Amino acid sequence: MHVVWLFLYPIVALVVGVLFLGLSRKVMARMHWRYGPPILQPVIDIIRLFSQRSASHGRLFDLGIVLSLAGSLIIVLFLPFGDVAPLSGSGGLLVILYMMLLGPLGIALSAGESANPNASIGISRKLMLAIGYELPLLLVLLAFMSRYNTISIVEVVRLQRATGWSIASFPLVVSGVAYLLILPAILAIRPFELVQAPQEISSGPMVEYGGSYLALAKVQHALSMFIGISLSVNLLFGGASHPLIFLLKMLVILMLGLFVNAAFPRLRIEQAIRYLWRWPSLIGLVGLVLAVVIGR
Amino acid sequence: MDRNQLVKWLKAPAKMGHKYSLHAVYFCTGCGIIEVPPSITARWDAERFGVLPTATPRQANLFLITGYVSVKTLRAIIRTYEQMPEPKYTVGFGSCPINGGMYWDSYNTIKHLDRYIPIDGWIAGCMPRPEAIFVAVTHLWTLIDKDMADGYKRYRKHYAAYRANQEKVLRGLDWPPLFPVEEQ
Amino acid sequence: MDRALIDSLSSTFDALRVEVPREDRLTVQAPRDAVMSVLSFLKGRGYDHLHMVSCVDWMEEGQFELVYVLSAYGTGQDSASNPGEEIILKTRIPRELPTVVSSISLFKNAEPYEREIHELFGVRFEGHPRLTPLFLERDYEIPPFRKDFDTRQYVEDFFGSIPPVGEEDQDV
Amino acid sequence: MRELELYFGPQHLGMVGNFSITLKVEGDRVVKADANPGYLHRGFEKLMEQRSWIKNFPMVCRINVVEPDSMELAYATAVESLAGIEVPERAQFIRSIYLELARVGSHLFGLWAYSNMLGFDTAAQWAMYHRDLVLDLFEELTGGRVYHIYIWPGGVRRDFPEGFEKRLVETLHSIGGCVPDYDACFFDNRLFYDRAAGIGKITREEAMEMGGTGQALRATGVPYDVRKIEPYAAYDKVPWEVPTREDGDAFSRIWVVRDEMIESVHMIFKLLDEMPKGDVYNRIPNPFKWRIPEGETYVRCESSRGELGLYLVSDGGDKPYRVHFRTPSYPHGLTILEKALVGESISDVGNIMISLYVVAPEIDR
Amino acid sequence: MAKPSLLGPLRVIKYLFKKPKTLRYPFELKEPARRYRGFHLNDWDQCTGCGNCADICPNDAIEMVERPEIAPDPGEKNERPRLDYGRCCFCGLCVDICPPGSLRLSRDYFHIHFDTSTFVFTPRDEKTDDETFLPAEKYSVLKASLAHRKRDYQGFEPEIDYALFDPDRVEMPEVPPEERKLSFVEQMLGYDREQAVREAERCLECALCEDACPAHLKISDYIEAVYEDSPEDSLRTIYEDNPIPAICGRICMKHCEDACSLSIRGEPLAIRWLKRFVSDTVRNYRDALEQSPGEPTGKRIAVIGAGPGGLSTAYFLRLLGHEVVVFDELSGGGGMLRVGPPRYRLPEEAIDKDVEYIASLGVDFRFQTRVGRDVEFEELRDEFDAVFLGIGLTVSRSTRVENADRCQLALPFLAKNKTEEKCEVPEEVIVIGGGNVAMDVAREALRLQHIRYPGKRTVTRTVSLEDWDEIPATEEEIEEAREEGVEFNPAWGPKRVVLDDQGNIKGLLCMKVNSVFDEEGRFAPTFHEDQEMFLEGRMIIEAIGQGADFSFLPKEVMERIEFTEARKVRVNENGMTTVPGIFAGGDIVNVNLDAVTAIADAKAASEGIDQWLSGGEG
Repeated sequence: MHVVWLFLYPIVALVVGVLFLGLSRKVMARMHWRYGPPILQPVIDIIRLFSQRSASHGRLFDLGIVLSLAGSLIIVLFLPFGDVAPLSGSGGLLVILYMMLLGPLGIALSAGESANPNASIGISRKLMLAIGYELPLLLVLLAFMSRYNTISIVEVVRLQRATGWSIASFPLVVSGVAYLLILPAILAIRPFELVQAPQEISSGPMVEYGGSYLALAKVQHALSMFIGISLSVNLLFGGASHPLIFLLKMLVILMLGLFVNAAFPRLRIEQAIRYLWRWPSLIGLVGLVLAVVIGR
Repeated sequence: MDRNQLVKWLKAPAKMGHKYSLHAVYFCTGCGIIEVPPSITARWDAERFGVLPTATPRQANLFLITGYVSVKTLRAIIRTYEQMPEPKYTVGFGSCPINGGMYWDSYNTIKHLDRYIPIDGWIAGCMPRPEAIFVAVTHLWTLIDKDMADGYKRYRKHYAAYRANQEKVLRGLDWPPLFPVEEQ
Repeated sequence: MDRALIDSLSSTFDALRVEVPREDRLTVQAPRDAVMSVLSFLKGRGYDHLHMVSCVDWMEEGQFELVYVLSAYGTGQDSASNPGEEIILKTRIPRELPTVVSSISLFKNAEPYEREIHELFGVRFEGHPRLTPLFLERDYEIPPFRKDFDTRQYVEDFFGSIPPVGEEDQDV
Repeated sequence: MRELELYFGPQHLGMVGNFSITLKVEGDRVVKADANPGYLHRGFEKLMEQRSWIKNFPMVCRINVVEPDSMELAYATAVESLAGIEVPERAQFIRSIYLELARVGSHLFGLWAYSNMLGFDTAAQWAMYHRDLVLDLFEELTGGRVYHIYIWPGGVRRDFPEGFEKRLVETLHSIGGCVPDYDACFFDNRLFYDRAAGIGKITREEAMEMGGTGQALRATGVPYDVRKIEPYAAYDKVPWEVPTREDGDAFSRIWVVRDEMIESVHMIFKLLDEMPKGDVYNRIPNPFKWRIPEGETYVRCESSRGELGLYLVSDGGDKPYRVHFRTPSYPHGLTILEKALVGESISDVGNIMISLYVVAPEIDR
Repeated sequence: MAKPSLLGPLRVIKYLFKKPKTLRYPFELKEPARRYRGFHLNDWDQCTGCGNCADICPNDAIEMVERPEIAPDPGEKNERPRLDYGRCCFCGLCVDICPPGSLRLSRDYFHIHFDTSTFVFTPRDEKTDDETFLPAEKYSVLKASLAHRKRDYQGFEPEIDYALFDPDRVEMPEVPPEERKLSFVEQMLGYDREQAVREAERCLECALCEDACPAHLKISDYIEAVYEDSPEDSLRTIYEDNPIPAICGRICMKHCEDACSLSIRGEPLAIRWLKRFVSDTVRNYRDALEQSPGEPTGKRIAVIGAGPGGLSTAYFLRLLGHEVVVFDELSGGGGMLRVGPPRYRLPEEAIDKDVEYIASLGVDFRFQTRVGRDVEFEELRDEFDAVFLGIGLTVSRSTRVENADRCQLALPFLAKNKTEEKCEVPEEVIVIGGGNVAMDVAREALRLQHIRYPGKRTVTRTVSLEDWDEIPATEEEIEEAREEGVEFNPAWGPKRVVLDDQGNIKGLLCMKVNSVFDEEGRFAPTFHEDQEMFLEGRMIIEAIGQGADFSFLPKEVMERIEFTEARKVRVNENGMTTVPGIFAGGDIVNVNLDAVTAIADAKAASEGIDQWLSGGEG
């Protein structure tokens, strides 16, 4: 059973991620006063991209994207979906923290190979942004770890079932707010959609991606969306015992994210970093201190 | 089982993908671009047809050549076209690429675009309305269904001739041939 | 139009032909050498807005005519100039040896205009920092805006010589 | 730091129009910007020398696709002044209404371009939707969505169709009803302020030195507007204000655009109230035999992007001898843009360009 | 502006729950505006093939192509505009210039195709998709994308108030009816220079008139010359085809103006008046024309009749160097034009001006010389190398109703009025006939009455078989006659001339006409015998047509000359009759019975004579 889940789970994550992509396009369209594409449009896009010929720019170019995708897939395995978490025992939050860097790094590796100035600008933005949100994320995760006294995310979820959602419990609410503040950056939505920034740097790292590379990048994007939302549900909103309830919670988070996405333009990278290192980090630090002081 | 039937079935999803996911290069080649923003935004909403503008040619499979093409733009167009991954479709938008249009006697615009890159469909009008873009999209769907949208194949087949014409207009192309050009 | 301006123009410079075709319009015909000094004189009088630099090819007379259109922004304190008035300054230069001093030092926005005239008419502007091509990709034997460049003929000869591709399998 | 050469355009999602800027960047900063126009050069002025006076009317509007109408007006006025044709009073009012409508449409397009550039799709989509409503009005009035060919020497080409005034007012009210939404979501958006304030700053002196007009100049506090200083059509028949701002940055320019749009709508209402009855067209001479007496003229008008000038020479023949358009984007896109980009971040290249409202086809012509 | 805010923008959320504003093509279709400028429509029945659209097109997108399946009406061409949508910019200039208003723009705008050749086609109202765009089987998959050319889907249409051409002609100054009916003063005063230039400017140069003109004058050229303000050039152009401009400029039947494309929705260009303007303005033809007779050839030609045909033949032959002698029984040139048209339409000075110029080229005029009386026809045949018969129709016909012998005939009446002693007229006059001659007679009679009985009530009535819709006189003649006070009684046929006891004419008894022509269009009037009407009148003039007088011809010649079914002299394309050496032209040959057709005949005949004399086939 366990082994089956190991293979099934990433697929579920992928499906959910892609559906979320479709849904987000639909919801955005509504706020734009239009109908938007069919919900399955991203699936069609990905199929189309896989069937197109694509030019490679070298081995690292191929490898990087796979690496990034692998990173995301591994994270997925650590995240409980409802009650199920294929790799629940080991690592947990720390693994996630590390693996979350793998995505940007892989893309950076790959895109760096394409020698397109837009791509290199995009990479630098991506890495800076990753560094930008890693710091508050670390603070948040540390607060959770010290509060719940565990590094396993499954444990966190289990404990919340006893104590209520951590977002509703003091002092974790502070860290929770900090997490929500960096969530747009993790999801790479506006105002932090500055890695792709099609109007500025022609979709940045992806500028040379075509065909199956782009398809993989899209898949990776869908997965990272899943990861970001799933992590917040697990950490802040108590996870769920039933996958459907879990999905519902994810949906709510997604909607909140989309509202923000629809309401703001994108920031410049230095403004983004300044923001991330100021308010979320500050709040995260306060949250950590409170968690350490008030906690056991 | 019939072998052809099998091939057809296997190809069906890809074909479906090509049809319903036409991502257009966003390239304002001429004045026709003025009708593209309305058609991709709230009033007409081309995304319902799966048509989206993309930032780079690598991600696109549809090239809307919007309006007249000056010599300088032709270079960029060929560049862009060659960067697009196959299969790719081109649609000439407005009168000017068909036969010169308004600028039939201008020294600096291309008269027949299909002599430089292959075109799968033309939209008449000056300007064509957004609805015409949608009809062009459905037209392209039909062509893809019937395997008639074969511009990229023609480009391969006649690459030498295309390249010769391109070189004639743009003295010296500063990039190597996309496909090997055999001596004829 | 300010009478005093007209008087001081003609008293300061010789060989100027000043006309007032309309109430709010002044046409000044100056010799080539005087253009810069007239321009700077006018700028000093508050005409600080250079609308455009244009060029007319009077082929039959063998001359190019450079046209500077000036008016005032009307923000200067001391200037009595009215922003609704325009001064058209014209000068004729021979068609064979078309050179003239660049007016960039007085008006920064003259730069692209002069570049354009250089490209499309072949007039040289002395002291212009970059007379590189602005619009055109191809070289033309005659600068295309000259009257002796026949664009219809050119189109027929040049674009007409490009063959269609793949005629034989048009019947897809 | 390493200097990098970066091509912004012509194929670029942030580029409106076929235009390109060659940037020298150090890290994120632009060290030098070279505007590279010519992708849309058709040799308009040469082509116009080959066509008779009337045949140039379908031609002139195509110089600028975003707002073709001011081009029509400039050419029609120049032809009228050379040929001595009178324009009926009602036609003058219709021209003003039409031009203001075009200004609203053009500014909405600019708003689309600008907010799209900032990645702010929502306002962009709304603006484009509203522009389409304006285009519907144009379609009803002139028969074309984009190229109207409506202003004609001697007046306008057709009178208002039946019930047009009512629909005009209704449409403008429905657009005006969304102004609070635009304000809340875009103009008063904190992040819009963060992105635009202080960006692409040009001082009043710089703007004047480099031939700036329109929003580029008005955003520095100079109330310079051809409609006021040399009124044409019916602009002197109704009261209206020239909106200005002091800072000279992208933020001020976009706000000037917003205020202008609202002012234009108000002006249309006033003009509609004052509009007289009567003819709208004085018949022009037979187009096949129409000669215009020898002479030259320079006319100017206020397009949505700044001052538009036209220098027109006739040698007494049936065609213009020389046509030269002074388009507003020309100094904005070639001189001011190159200056304003230096020292800015690459993220703001498109931002600055669109805030200056550079429209490529009217640079290249 | 309010303070920038972070929460305000979240207002967008409210639109999540509102209905989107998108028009969902193809489910929600938006009708294009009423004036939409889409693809072209062309009503082939109205289109005259004038080609103005092709001329005004700024993009060379319109080409006139010949459509052999069309049988053009007179004054039209069988060419129709063909559009190239690879060029067209949908500006609608072609619509605004189209004189018949047949070319319109529809509200259709879809044409999407992979084959560029489909973008060139000929618009037509009743065209269906199948015949226009789908040339071969293989295209049938694409029918949807060519949804095109719906009928009655008109968009931008021509409006005469905004047309690019001027539908109203420059008013011709004329003597008002109250004044002119009191004397024989010339009615039309003629254009002055400025008016002529303004009128000439209206010409669209489509040259439909040149095809319609029997003599194929280069009308647009001489109009252009008038516009350029050089009447001399214009006169030179006219004289290439027409040597009697002063005459034609007054009384030409102006087939050209009927064909004029401006006439379809407006008033035709005043081609005739402009010709008159040219001939009046140029004082000295010789200096203006700088013509001289060609090298003498030694051949001699006799022209019988100095009417338009005779004058023209003489002129053309003289220019070729032949020696020409013109015989006419009248005292001056002009032939029937000297007799027929009243002075207020064609003063003799105008005729003499043209005749004198031709005489000055060396043509020998022998007036008051009637062939058959003063000189024998056989003598002419011996003395001259060729003979041209331009004798015209000189004998008035009679109705031959009871007591018709008491009536006067039109031609003698008119002829006498040309002399100093005018005809005596009573206070009530009846004119039988509905043609132009009848109008002339009636209007002359009316003038004579006014001169003779000043201040008294006088009546002039006309009776014609034809009803208003088929009355043969030109509209303007009728209009002018009515202005002057002539009464009309159309669709009444004369039955009997009623005499009083003294044997003087008392009036005319008429009967109602049922129909004038039979089914085959032949003249065969039928009457309602029971409906009668009595018109009072002391004098009745019959003006119902004329016949030719061939009595001067010797019998053997007369026998050899063949006639057509319409009782006209049969000539070949060179104007030669069935007797070698005898040529003919004018009213005895053609059915138009007007001056310009006579000129056309004369031109053909003079070329034929020249060819025949130089040994070619006649």
